[in-house]
Amino acid sequence: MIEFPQLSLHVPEPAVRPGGQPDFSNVNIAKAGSVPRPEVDAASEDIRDLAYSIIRVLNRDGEAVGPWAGLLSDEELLTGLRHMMKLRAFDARMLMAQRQGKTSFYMQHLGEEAVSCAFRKALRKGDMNFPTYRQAGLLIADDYPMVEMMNQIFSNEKDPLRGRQLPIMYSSKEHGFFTISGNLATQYVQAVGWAMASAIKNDTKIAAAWIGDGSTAESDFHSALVFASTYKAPVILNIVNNQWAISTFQGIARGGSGTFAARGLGFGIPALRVDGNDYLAVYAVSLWATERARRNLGPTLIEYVTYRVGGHSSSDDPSAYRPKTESEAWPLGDPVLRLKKHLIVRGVWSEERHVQAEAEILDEVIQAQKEAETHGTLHAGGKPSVRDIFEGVYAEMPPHIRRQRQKAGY
Amino acid sequence: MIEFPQLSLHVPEPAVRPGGQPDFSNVNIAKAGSVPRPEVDAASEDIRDLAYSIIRVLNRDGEAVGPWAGLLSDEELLTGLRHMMKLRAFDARMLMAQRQGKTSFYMQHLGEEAVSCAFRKALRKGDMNFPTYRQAGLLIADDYPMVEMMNQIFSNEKDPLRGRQLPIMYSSKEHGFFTISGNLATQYVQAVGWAMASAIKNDTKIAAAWIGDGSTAESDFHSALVFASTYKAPVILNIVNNQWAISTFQGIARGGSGTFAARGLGFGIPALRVDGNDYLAVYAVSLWATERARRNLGPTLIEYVTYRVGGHSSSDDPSAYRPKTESEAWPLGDPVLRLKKHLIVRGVWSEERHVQAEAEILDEVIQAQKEAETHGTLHAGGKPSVRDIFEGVYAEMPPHIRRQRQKAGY
Amino acid sequence: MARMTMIEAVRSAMDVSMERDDDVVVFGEDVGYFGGVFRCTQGLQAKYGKTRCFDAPISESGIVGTAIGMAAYGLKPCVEIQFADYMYPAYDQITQEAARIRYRSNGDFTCPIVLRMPTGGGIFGGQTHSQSPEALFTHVCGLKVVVPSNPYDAKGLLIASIEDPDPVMFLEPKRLYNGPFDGHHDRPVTPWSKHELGEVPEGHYSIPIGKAEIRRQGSAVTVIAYGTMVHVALAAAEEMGVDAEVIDLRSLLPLDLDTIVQSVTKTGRCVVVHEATLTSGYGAELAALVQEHCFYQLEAPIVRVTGWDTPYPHAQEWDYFPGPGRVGRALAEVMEA
Amino acid sequence: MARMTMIEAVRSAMDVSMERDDDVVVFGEDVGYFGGVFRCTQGLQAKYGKTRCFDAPISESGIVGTAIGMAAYGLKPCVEIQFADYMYPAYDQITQEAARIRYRSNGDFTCPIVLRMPTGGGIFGGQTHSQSPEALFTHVCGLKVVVPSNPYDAKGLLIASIEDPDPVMFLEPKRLYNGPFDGHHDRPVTPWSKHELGEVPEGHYSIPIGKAEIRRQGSAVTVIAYGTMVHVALAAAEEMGVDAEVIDLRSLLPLDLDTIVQSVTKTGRCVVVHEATLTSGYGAELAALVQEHCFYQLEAPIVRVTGWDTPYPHAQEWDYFPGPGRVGRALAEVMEA
Ligand SMILES: Cc1ncc(C[n+]2csc(CCOP(=O)(O)OP(=O)(O)O)c2C)c(N)n1
Ligand SMILES: Cc1ncc(C[n+]2csc(CCOP(=O)(O)OP(=O)(O)O)c2C)c(N)n1
Ligand SMILES: [Mg+2]
Ligand SMILES: [Mg+2]
Repeated sequence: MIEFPQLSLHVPEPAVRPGGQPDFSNVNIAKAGSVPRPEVDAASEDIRDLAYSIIRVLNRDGEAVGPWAGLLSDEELLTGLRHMMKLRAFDARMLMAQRQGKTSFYMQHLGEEAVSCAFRKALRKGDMNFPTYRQAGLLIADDYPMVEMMNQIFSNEKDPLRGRQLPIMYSSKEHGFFTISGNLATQYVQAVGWAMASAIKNDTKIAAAWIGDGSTAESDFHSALVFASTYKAPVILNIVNNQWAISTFQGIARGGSGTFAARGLGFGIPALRVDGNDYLAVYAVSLWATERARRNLGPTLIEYVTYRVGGHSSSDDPSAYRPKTESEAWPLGDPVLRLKKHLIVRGVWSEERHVQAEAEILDEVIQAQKEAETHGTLHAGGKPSVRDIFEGVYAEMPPHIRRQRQKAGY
Repeated sequence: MIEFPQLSLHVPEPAVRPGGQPDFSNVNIAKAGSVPRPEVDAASEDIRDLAYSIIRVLNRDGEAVGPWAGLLSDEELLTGLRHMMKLRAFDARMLMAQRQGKTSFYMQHLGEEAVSCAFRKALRKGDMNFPTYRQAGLLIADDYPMVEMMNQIFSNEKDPLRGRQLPIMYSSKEHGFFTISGNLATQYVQAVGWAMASAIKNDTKIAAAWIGDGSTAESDFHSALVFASTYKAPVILNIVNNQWAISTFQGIARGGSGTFAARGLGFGIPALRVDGNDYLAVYAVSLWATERARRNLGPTLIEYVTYRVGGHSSSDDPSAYRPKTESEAWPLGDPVLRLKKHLIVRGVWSEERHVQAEAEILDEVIQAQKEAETHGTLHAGGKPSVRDIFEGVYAEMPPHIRRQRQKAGY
Repeated sequence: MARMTMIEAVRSAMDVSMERDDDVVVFGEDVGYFGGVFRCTQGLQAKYGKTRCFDAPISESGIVGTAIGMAAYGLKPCVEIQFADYMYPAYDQITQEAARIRYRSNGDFTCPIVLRMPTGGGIFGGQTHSQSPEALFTHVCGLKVVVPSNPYDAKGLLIASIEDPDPVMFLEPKRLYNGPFDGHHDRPVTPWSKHELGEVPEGHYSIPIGKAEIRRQGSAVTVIAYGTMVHVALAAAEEMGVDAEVIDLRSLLPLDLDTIVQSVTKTGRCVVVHEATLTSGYGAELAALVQEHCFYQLEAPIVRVTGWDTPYPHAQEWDYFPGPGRVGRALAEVMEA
Repeated sequence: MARMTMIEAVRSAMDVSMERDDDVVVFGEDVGYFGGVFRCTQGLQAKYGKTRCFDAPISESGIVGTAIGMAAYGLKPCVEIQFADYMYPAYDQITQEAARIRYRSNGDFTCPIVLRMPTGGGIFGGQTHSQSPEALFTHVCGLKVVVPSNPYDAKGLLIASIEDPDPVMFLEPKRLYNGPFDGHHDRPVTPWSKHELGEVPEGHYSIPIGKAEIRRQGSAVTVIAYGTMVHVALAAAEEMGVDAEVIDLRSLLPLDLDTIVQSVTKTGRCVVVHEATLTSGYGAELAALVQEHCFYQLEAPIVRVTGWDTPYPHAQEWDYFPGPGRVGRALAEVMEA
């Protein structure tokens, strides 16, 4: 009988830790324009390669190239840039507000703005997102009022969620934005159910599920893929791979699979990887996937390759687990700067107009904040009522909760 | 804006229902001997095809052919045949005992005997299986005493599990057989943990996880693949695809993926499909996978393509949901008959010896049953004690359980 | 009026609901073509088509997760969990999602789903086909928890549950499916056709969630029970000749506290019965409430008769099951105290 | 003796255990290189290597499932669930597997695992960083449930839990990590270094699971509490000038019923305090037991002071949290009854 050597446990580790030189040389990046664009009714087994490549439109010179280019007008792109700038400005102000104690908690999108902003453009009124906490671009790009977002963040007297939810856990049915859960991944399979319902009712609306790279390890990710695959649900299964899950690098969740997109292949679900910092590429891929869904061809999985430049949340300091300069070394650049450059190359934008737009947007955000603050912030001014604790647990308040409300003096 | 048509829900259905003509023409079956045998250290991406084919050794004429053949001696094959025959005879008797009211419940292996019997041969002492209820061949082929199995099935005074567990939910650490759970799939990820522990301790033992086709939809299947992939655990991830999960055909769990083996590809886990009714093929593939694990090359996923000939359990009547004659049409034949034929072709077996062996085995099973019945059956004779209800909830009985035991009069 | 078993009553409730409301959909493991392992959904796929009644993959979290999504869309899913013992993979979706969607979105989204699940022992199902997990639901605000004890209630309560705007856990005591089992496992089972509560209207009716029913008037002691234990309690009272008032809760959350308090105020004594394990079972909540609200009327400690704090054993089923003998002894104990 | 925060005490318990026993392994989300979001495992990977302390994928069911497998092999995994609110995906593995492996295999396999999980509110964590799910564990036979209230106990109980042959749910009240929080959120926090129970031996010691501790002697009323509520109860007793006896349970399952019964027999009055929601909370079990065992000694109804039956709200945190005001009023109520 053959003698085998001792086993040992393999524990994946990031290439570099604090103190080391950032190194992304292992990230395999396809040239912009090089990945083909299949028909939307392509069979999943014929496009497996797309799960291992990266679809990109904007090249280093800021030009839009290849088969995925050419879908957006100047106007649309200018609006897209404005959305991303607005989200970034909003984030900066709210993070500051958190530092000032106006709210308890904040989560920003720095570096990932293109993903949710460009995706939103591919949706129609009535479609439904099941987002995580890092897709506020879906609201911004749908012109959901910033003041409402801030009211929620400040848990003030105008908070649409009446102080019940953690800051940034927005909800807006009207804007196709399902109530955010603090529990990871749960919403992924719910999106599939929503899409199944639309199909059951012979409706034309589609759903979009959202998840982070780290959270794909959760069980609900599997349930979602199983149900989406079996019932060919009209849903887009989005994975935002921003390289990190709090302190844990993506290798822990990804294991030996090469890419997160590859997860779809085991289910016969077409899976695409896209440069998540390329507004044009994100839009193009999103449109492809939504068209598939709308034509009843079933689900599509999209992995957005991006980078979380900021901390995980306002409670996190990434310098404890990754080099401080890692984000600068990130090879896919900054989504705002890249689109800005493209628009300049296109001849419809300039450094000056950009600076001016920045100022305008900042002003808009500040105005919104001023208004929101007149309704209170977490520890000052108008607040939701103690009554609000007891309401809405059920459609109708049952006797035991009424007794408790009375005991609380309300 | 393009107008899209109404959506509709896709609900997979089996090709035929009761009253229809069994039809397996959609089952794509590779010729015996046609699938290549890669080195055990092959990279998963280089052997993706194995997830879509079927490895087979025995051809129609009963010959062992191709690169996966030639691993077992006459002696070993004769023993293998005997194991399968024993399992089949055991099942038949116990099903009858259930009909006679000697136990409450039974689950048989009819048609699937090769899977667990041949796999066991690839394991070594100290390795651990995390089985489902349909791998009793692991015990039979390891010469676990049939009387013990029957004592458990009869919940009698010698029941090693003291009447606590449903019939057939065996446990034997000594025989590398983890305590069976009535909850599907839970054990799949535990097997990965066990394998990780072996690697952490620089041991040489490996683990085997077992699951049915239908149960791959459960979340724990995903957890298992995630952890196995990330930590390269020395574990074999077995999927027994017997075409049915109670009344639900495999298409419901499999969705659009083509095969269950394909699930492994999304994790970079080498995935092989094998003719589960071919003792030689099952053994060859199992050996390949165990060698990979022992050489610290990580997990392997194996899909055994087989057919559940009997009812799901003693509570089930399959004629309610599939044609009565479907099992006869199953293109991969019967594992016992196929190995028998091979041994006859090999010149080491004959019809007469087979008939004689059947009689011997039946006698052996009957003797065991007689002995077991002297210790009681579910409603007659010796029983476990009421005390046994209260013991073993914890290593040491806490006061509240002692009080309850006293209240019960024991 | 028709005679129905509890299975037929449950099926009829779904049938009536699907007929009246296109938004009602039914799915779960084996519920489509086959009609469910207990046959509760038999015929529904043939009648309403396979997009309104269909088989699901074996994934309880997926079943509940997709049901929540469907409910958010506007459907009213009524799903089957094959055994209550298998709801645990869905416990996260049930407690962290379904139960809180209305609250956390301030009513922007809601979750009108029903989870039907066969519950309780008495069928030699061992530790994984016998569980009574109701207390794991009653601790979770946002859920409703219903346990019928007969066909008439089962149908009326299930229709009410499907029409309810919030998530309802609908626990079906499987030992009652075919008859009013009173715990005398050695006697022949009376079928529902011989019981007045086996008379079930064929059409639509509903029973409000949150109202208990007194099954037996009495003045000496109050027995609080639900599901199978209602019949056990009735048998025990009869056999002991105790003038017990037997309350069938029907709904555990919300709870009909008024009916309980009225009864115990009258009787001064109380026995609580359930099949689930003792510690932190729903009986604890009932005992806590009764002592709180009837402290000055109580003449004896409240006694709980329940399953033991062990897994449900297979062979020793009848030593585990709180049958009429144990309930009878508890009645005697309380009366003597 | 060293002064430790509760974080340091917990870390020290793991350190001592890993040092003494090679079979102890620690893993969970962010616990490896980074040392955990509350820094409880900081330094352990550097000291014991990455195969004994490592990061896990975000899969609580996978974490617990693999831990069970490791325990079956012979290891003693002590894993971290990042927040108790996130244990639900693992609830199936915890309750249907870990809790029953010894029983169902008749001791052939066992499951010596510890699940550490930060619990409770008071940090503006909203409904998904504030939960107290202890009653969801106490209803499950086969589990042990421990809740320390100070660094000294945290270390001794965690060591005992790691050495225990059965699965232990170890709930760490996160609001106590840095000091003995008494519910006065508007006052500066006293650090543990100023508290005698912040004195923690550096080496090995253990505190038996199942023994309560009386934190304040008294004869007028018994307050039963655990975790953060111990400090709230002590403050309330002081502030109300009530001669309360405050019991710190430390272990909920098994429960030190003797200590409770002795105390209530003496005082004749009882208040139960916890942060979890009221209905079917662990307070229900405590009230049920106290009325059962001390019925004839009780002079007033047992009062429960708990979180409301609603999700834990974000902004109205201090109207939800059962602070010294509410506990004080309950003491007054019980004394007046
Ligand atoms: C069920 C559950 N487990 C753990 C957490 C704690 N947690 C919150 S965010 C996070 C990391 C998620 O990483 P990823 O999915 O990559 O998303 P990202 O934050 O990068 O967008 C963790 C572990 C949680 N919220 N829910
Ligand atoms: C968590 C859970 N859900 C549901 C069941 C009920 N159940 C028992 S076996 C079974 C079918 C399993 O089918 P498969 O995995 O294909 O295994 P097979 O019986 O064919 O070997 C079902 C649904 C269960 N035991 N556990
Ligand atoms: Mg991430
Ligand atoms: Mg099967």
